[in-house]
Amino acid sequence: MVDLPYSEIARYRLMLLIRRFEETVEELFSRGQIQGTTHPCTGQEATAVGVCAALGPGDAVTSTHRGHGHFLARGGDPNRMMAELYGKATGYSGGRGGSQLMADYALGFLGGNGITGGSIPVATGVALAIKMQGRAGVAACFLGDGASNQGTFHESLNMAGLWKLPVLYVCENNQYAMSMPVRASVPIADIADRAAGYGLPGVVVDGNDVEAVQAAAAAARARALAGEGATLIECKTYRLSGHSRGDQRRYRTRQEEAAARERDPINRWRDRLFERGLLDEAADQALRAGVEEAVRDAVRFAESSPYPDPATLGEGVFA
Amino acid sequence: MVDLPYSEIARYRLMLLIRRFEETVEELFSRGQIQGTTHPCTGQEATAVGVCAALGPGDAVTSTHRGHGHFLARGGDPNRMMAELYGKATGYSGGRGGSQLMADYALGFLGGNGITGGSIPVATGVALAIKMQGRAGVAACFLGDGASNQGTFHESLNMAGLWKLPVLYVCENNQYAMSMPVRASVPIADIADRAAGYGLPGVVVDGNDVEAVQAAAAAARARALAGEGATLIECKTYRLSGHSRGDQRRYRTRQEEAAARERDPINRWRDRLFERGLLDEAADQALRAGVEEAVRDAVRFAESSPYPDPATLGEGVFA
Amino acid sequence: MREISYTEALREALTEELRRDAGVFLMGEDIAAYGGAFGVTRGLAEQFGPQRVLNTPISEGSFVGAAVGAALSGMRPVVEIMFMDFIGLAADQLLNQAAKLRYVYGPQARCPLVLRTPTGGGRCYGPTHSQNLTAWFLHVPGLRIAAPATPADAKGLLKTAIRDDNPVLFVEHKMLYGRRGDVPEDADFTVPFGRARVARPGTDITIVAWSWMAVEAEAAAVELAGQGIEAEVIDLRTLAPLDIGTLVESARRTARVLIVEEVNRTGGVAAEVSAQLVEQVYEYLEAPVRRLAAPDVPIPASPPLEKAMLPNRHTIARAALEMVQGA
Amino acid sequence: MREISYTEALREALTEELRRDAGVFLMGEDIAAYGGAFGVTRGLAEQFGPQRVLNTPISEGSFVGAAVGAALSGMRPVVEIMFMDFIGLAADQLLNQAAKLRYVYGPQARCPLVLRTPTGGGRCYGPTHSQNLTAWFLHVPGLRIAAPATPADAKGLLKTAIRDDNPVLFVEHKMLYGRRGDVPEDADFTVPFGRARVARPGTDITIVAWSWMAVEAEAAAVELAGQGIEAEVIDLRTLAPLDIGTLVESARRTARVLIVEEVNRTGGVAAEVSAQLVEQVYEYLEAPVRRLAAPDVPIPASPPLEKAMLPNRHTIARAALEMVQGA
Ligand SMILES: Cc1ncc(C[n+]2csc(CCOP(=O)(O)OP(=O)(O)O)c2C)c(N)n1
Ligand SMILES: Cc1ncc(C[n+]2csc(CCOP(=O)(O)OP(=O)(O)O)c2C)c(N)n1
Ligand SMILES: [Mg+2]
Ligand SMILES: [Mg+2]
Repeated sequence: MVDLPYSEIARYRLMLLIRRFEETVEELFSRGQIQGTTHPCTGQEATAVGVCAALGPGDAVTSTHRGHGHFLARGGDPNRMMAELYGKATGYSGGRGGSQLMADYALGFLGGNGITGGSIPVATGVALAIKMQGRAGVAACFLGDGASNQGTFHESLNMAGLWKLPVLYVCENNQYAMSMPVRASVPIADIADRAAGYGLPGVVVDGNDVEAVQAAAAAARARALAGEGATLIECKTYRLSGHSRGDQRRYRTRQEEAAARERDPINRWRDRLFERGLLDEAADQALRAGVEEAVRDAVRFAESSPYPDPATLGEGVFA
Repeated sequence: MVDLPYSEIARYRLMLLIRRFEETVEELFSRGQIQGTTHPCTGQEATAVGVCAALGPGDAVTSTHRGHGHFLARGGDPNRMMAELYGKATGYSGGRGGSQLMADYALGFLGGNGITGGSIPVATGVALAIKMQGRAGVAACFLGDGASNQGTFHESLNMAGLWKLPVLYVCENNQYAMSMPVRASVPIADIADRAAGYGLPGVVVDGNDVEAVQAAAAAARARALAGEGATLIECKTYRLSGHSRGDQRRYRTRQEEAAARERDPINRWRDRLFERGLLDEAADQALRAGVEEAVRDAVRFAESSPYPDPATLGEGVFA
Repeated sequence: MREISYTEALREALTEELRRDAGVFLMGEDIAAYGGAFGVTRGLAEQFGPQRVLNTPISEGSFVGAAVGAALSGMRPVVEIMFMDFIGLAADQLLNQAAKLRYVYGPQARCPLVLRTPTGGGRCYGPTHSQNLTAWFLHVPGLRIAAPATPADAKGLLKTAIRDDNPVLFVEHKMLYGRRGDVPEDADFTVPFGRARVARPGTDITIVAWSWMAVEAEAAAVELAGQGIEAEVIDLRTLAPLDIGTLVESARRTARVLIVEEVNRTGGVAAEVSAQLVEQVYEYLEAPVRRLAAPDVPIPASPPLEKAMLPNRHTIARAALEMVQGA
Repeated sequence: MREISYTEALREALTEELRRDAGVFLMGEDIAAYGGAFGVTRGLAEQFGPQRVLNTPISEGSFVGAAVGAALSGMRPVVEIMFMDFIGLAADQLLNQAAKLRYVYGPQARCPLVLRTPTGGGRCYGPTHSQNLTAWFLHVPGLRIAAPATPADAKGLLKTAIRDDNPVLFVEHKMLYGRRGDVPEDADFTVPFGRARVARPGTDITIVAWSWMAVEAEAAAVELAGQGIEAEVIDLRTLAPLDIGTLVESARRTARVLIVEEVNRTGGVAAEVSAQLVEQVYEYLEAPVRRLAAPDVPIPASPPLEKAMLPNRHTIARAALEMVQGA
């Protein structure tokens, strides 16, 4: 799916795709087309795309409960993703996983996670394997500001620090963990500063600037490939949507949200592309139409796909 | 038991008592008088005594698997401690807990812990209660260098940082977690530096200097009582004994141990007391004899105590 | 009495106990402004302040441990774990601290801690947001376990749990939150631990269930009555202590027992109930004790798969019918 | 064949598999120079280097999680948790990661992870160093569980576990480490999962046991033989999969079943075995299936209390005798 090697326009298109995908999913949920729950990453497109743009095909990515953007940025097929949300047999997990649990190992995308902080040790172990196998590669581990308070964060970064593992810990600080503002859950200004406790470099980056994210990730990746170990990259961003569907957002003001919308990462990238002469209105419209069409296709694909046969329920628990 | 308010001589006597208690316990184990296992704190007497000397009667102490010194320093009765090691009905836990699980809530000593890092959140919750109840008090939480790698360390210090809880996290860095040298389990020079990740002050202190430990603990306590929150105090010390009985100490050299013995905290304190004219040979001998006698008494008490009646096995699971 | 929902009943219990005892406080993720993922604590932070309705960071292992420490220090924490699926993170603190302290340290150690947690499927939340791991804690001496199925029991058992001096695991269910029922208004209304609820009396078969499955079993009994079969439905209400006496008495009368639960079949609560019943009423039984439970697979998100996985009134009625007719 | 100890048998299995497959590596606390708390991995770091016998920090939750990540990436980690008492710290990673990945993600996800752990009482290690929590994991679909009782099974099952593409919980026992027995030298000797071991054939009663209790049950059978009772002793060997077929066949012949385990009675493995047996052989039984287990208390350190807590050959023989005579 991805127009490798993530040209400026490709990154723009991916960000649009993620945005449109998430908006559509929210609509479908509120129309009752999709069951369960979902965590939209609206507003955080630049972190997903910036990091994935810095990765190579042999790298691995672990994601979170808010993982659609990570997956799309890594090349996930919107059709199979949407089908998974619908609980259809054609979904990435045949409908078993839903929003939080889809993966494509061929793409090096090892899946989201229903457990906040649950993927941090897993990514660390992936990096351990990469190192043991002598492969050139890194593990990119997305995690939230809230997840940085889990014990697994500490334990994993410690192991990465000890063993100089090739990991990029990408903390998407979107200012909230569900309803908890980061200032109420992390008593320091920058989560990146926690890296020092593990002998790792910690970097703060504007998470709404796709180029800045990409540059930080590329530098961290180069460092990891050179055998110098892991980096913690804190991407300051904002979750424009609610935590999950049904969130009344009583814990923050609409003004705050409006101010955050001014810093929308997609608009910022668009403006820069315009400035650089890489994009004009017509091209922008065409890209948007294309993305719109891709997401519509995904919905059509999902809706026309069959549900899994209940008779298969018991299959595949064991290898 | 404690000759409050921990005069210089009282501290010296306590350190001697701890040393003699631990040596005796090791002997008793090797003679098969005691079953189970034990973790001697030989060489770490100054941290236990220094911290407890800085505490007040309304404070609470949580300990570790290596907790005899903490308990004695807090005023624990050697008789009931020894009886507990023997598994006798007169022991602090009626024989149920053994070496790692004895407590005296009246003394504010909430017990050791069989789970490395297990008491860190408990102490944090004690401090939360103290704060909620508006009491003047602190929780002193002993933990090892190895325990500083547990997730509970991170999670607990984070809560303490957020809520400005009155806790003294006392990390006894005795250079080893069982066989793991601290440099192989912590990738930074000073564990105290981890405090910064939680907005807490981190202090390094010579853990073999009872006055230095006491001063650091007193300062941290004053800070906590003033509502300014927790402190992480790293006491650099050395575990002179093996990790537990049966430890061959294959992971370190005898030279290293000999060098460490040069820095024995008891000798250092003794020399200082001599310098200050607070102690002379005769007084020292008398103190040693007294301690010797106290430990012999404890053994006699334990040996002459009855075992718990097996018929009581099922009692007291619930309040 | 008036009809309120299970959620309102829980909130009422919390409100009354917060009011009654200054030692009671709530802690958990997003329980203040957000009111918890299922709204149980909505409005309580406004009413009692952020100290007594304390939002925690995402640190299940340690905020449960902190609750232990607070409980030991004279407080009565009521902790929420947002989904029981996450309880593995706090399992050590429950197992090795909360549950053991009293036994080891004696009366000096009092650990009045309640851990409330939503459980169960039926909402297509998928493999890590639908589990009910209560069976693990049945195997931990020193913990009490309540799992109310009605609004009245939700209120009465939660109040008992908060007043109890032991650690209590309090198991809620997502499908129950919205259900309404009569609940006493009396602030001293409590429901004792260790007494099962006979949800419906009957003579032909005993159906034992707990949590949401008690509701489904009652509905199954209605279906069965249409076919002339009178099923006695017993809702366990508390699993520790387990009211084996009521089950034994019923089993002796009906001579047939079907145990229903929503969780994975192997190693579930039903296994224990089955084993105890066989030990005690073997000679009275006309058929082997049967278990109806979920198959041994993670619970899938897809609606038809989730539906196929979980027992419901129809599969319960069918299983009961087979047992009665098979005799 | 030659006699070696259970510990040596485990070490031999590890050595052979480390040699056979470059993907195999060991991780855990103090497994290198120290050789693990019970010496199982002694000498392996010297032989295979510190990369393949990897000492970890004290971080059970995350080194088990790291093993999951390594397993997904083509390695075959064999992780040691020093005492099973600590497994609560890693419970979430086993439950929500290791056990579920295959079911959710399909064949692309392979998680060949072995988690070895010493269990059990008998050494006066007290409440937090003597537990066996295997029953929890019986309730987790997607995990295999082995619990060998003999040196030969220790070797053969560990090799099978390492070669298996699923996460395997491998339950050892402190009282077994020093026991000696014949163990095949053949590097391709393995013992399959899902087949119970008939430790001693008999006709009057079936005694089902696992881990250390299988040894005690065998000794009980010798005692019983002295009194003219021929007990069949079945060692489960693997709990998941559980070889119910062998149990059913035996129960049909003997008509009496006693299940023995060392763990707390309520919610143990025996409850599940009892429930399954009742479901399958009810009509053949002449007495209710009985369980002999530890009472529901934390395991105390004091020698006489610990002794009173744990079943042993004499209490097993007595329970079996009662069942046979009570008929
Ligand atoms: C162990 C665990 N605890 C709690 C939750 C519920 N939960 C899901 S997402 C979330 C907030 C996570 O915050 P953060 O890490 O900042 O990620 P974000 O949602 O902002 O992307 C919470 C509390 C969970 N899924 N797992
Ligand atoms: C959760 C847990 N993991 C492992 C152990 C085994 N263990 C007991 S003490 C110890 C070393 C602890 O090291 P440290 O924290 O430095 O304390 P020290 O022994 O040096 O006093 C280990 C690994 C345990 N008791 N609990
Ligand atoms: Mg966030
Ligand atoms: Mg240490």
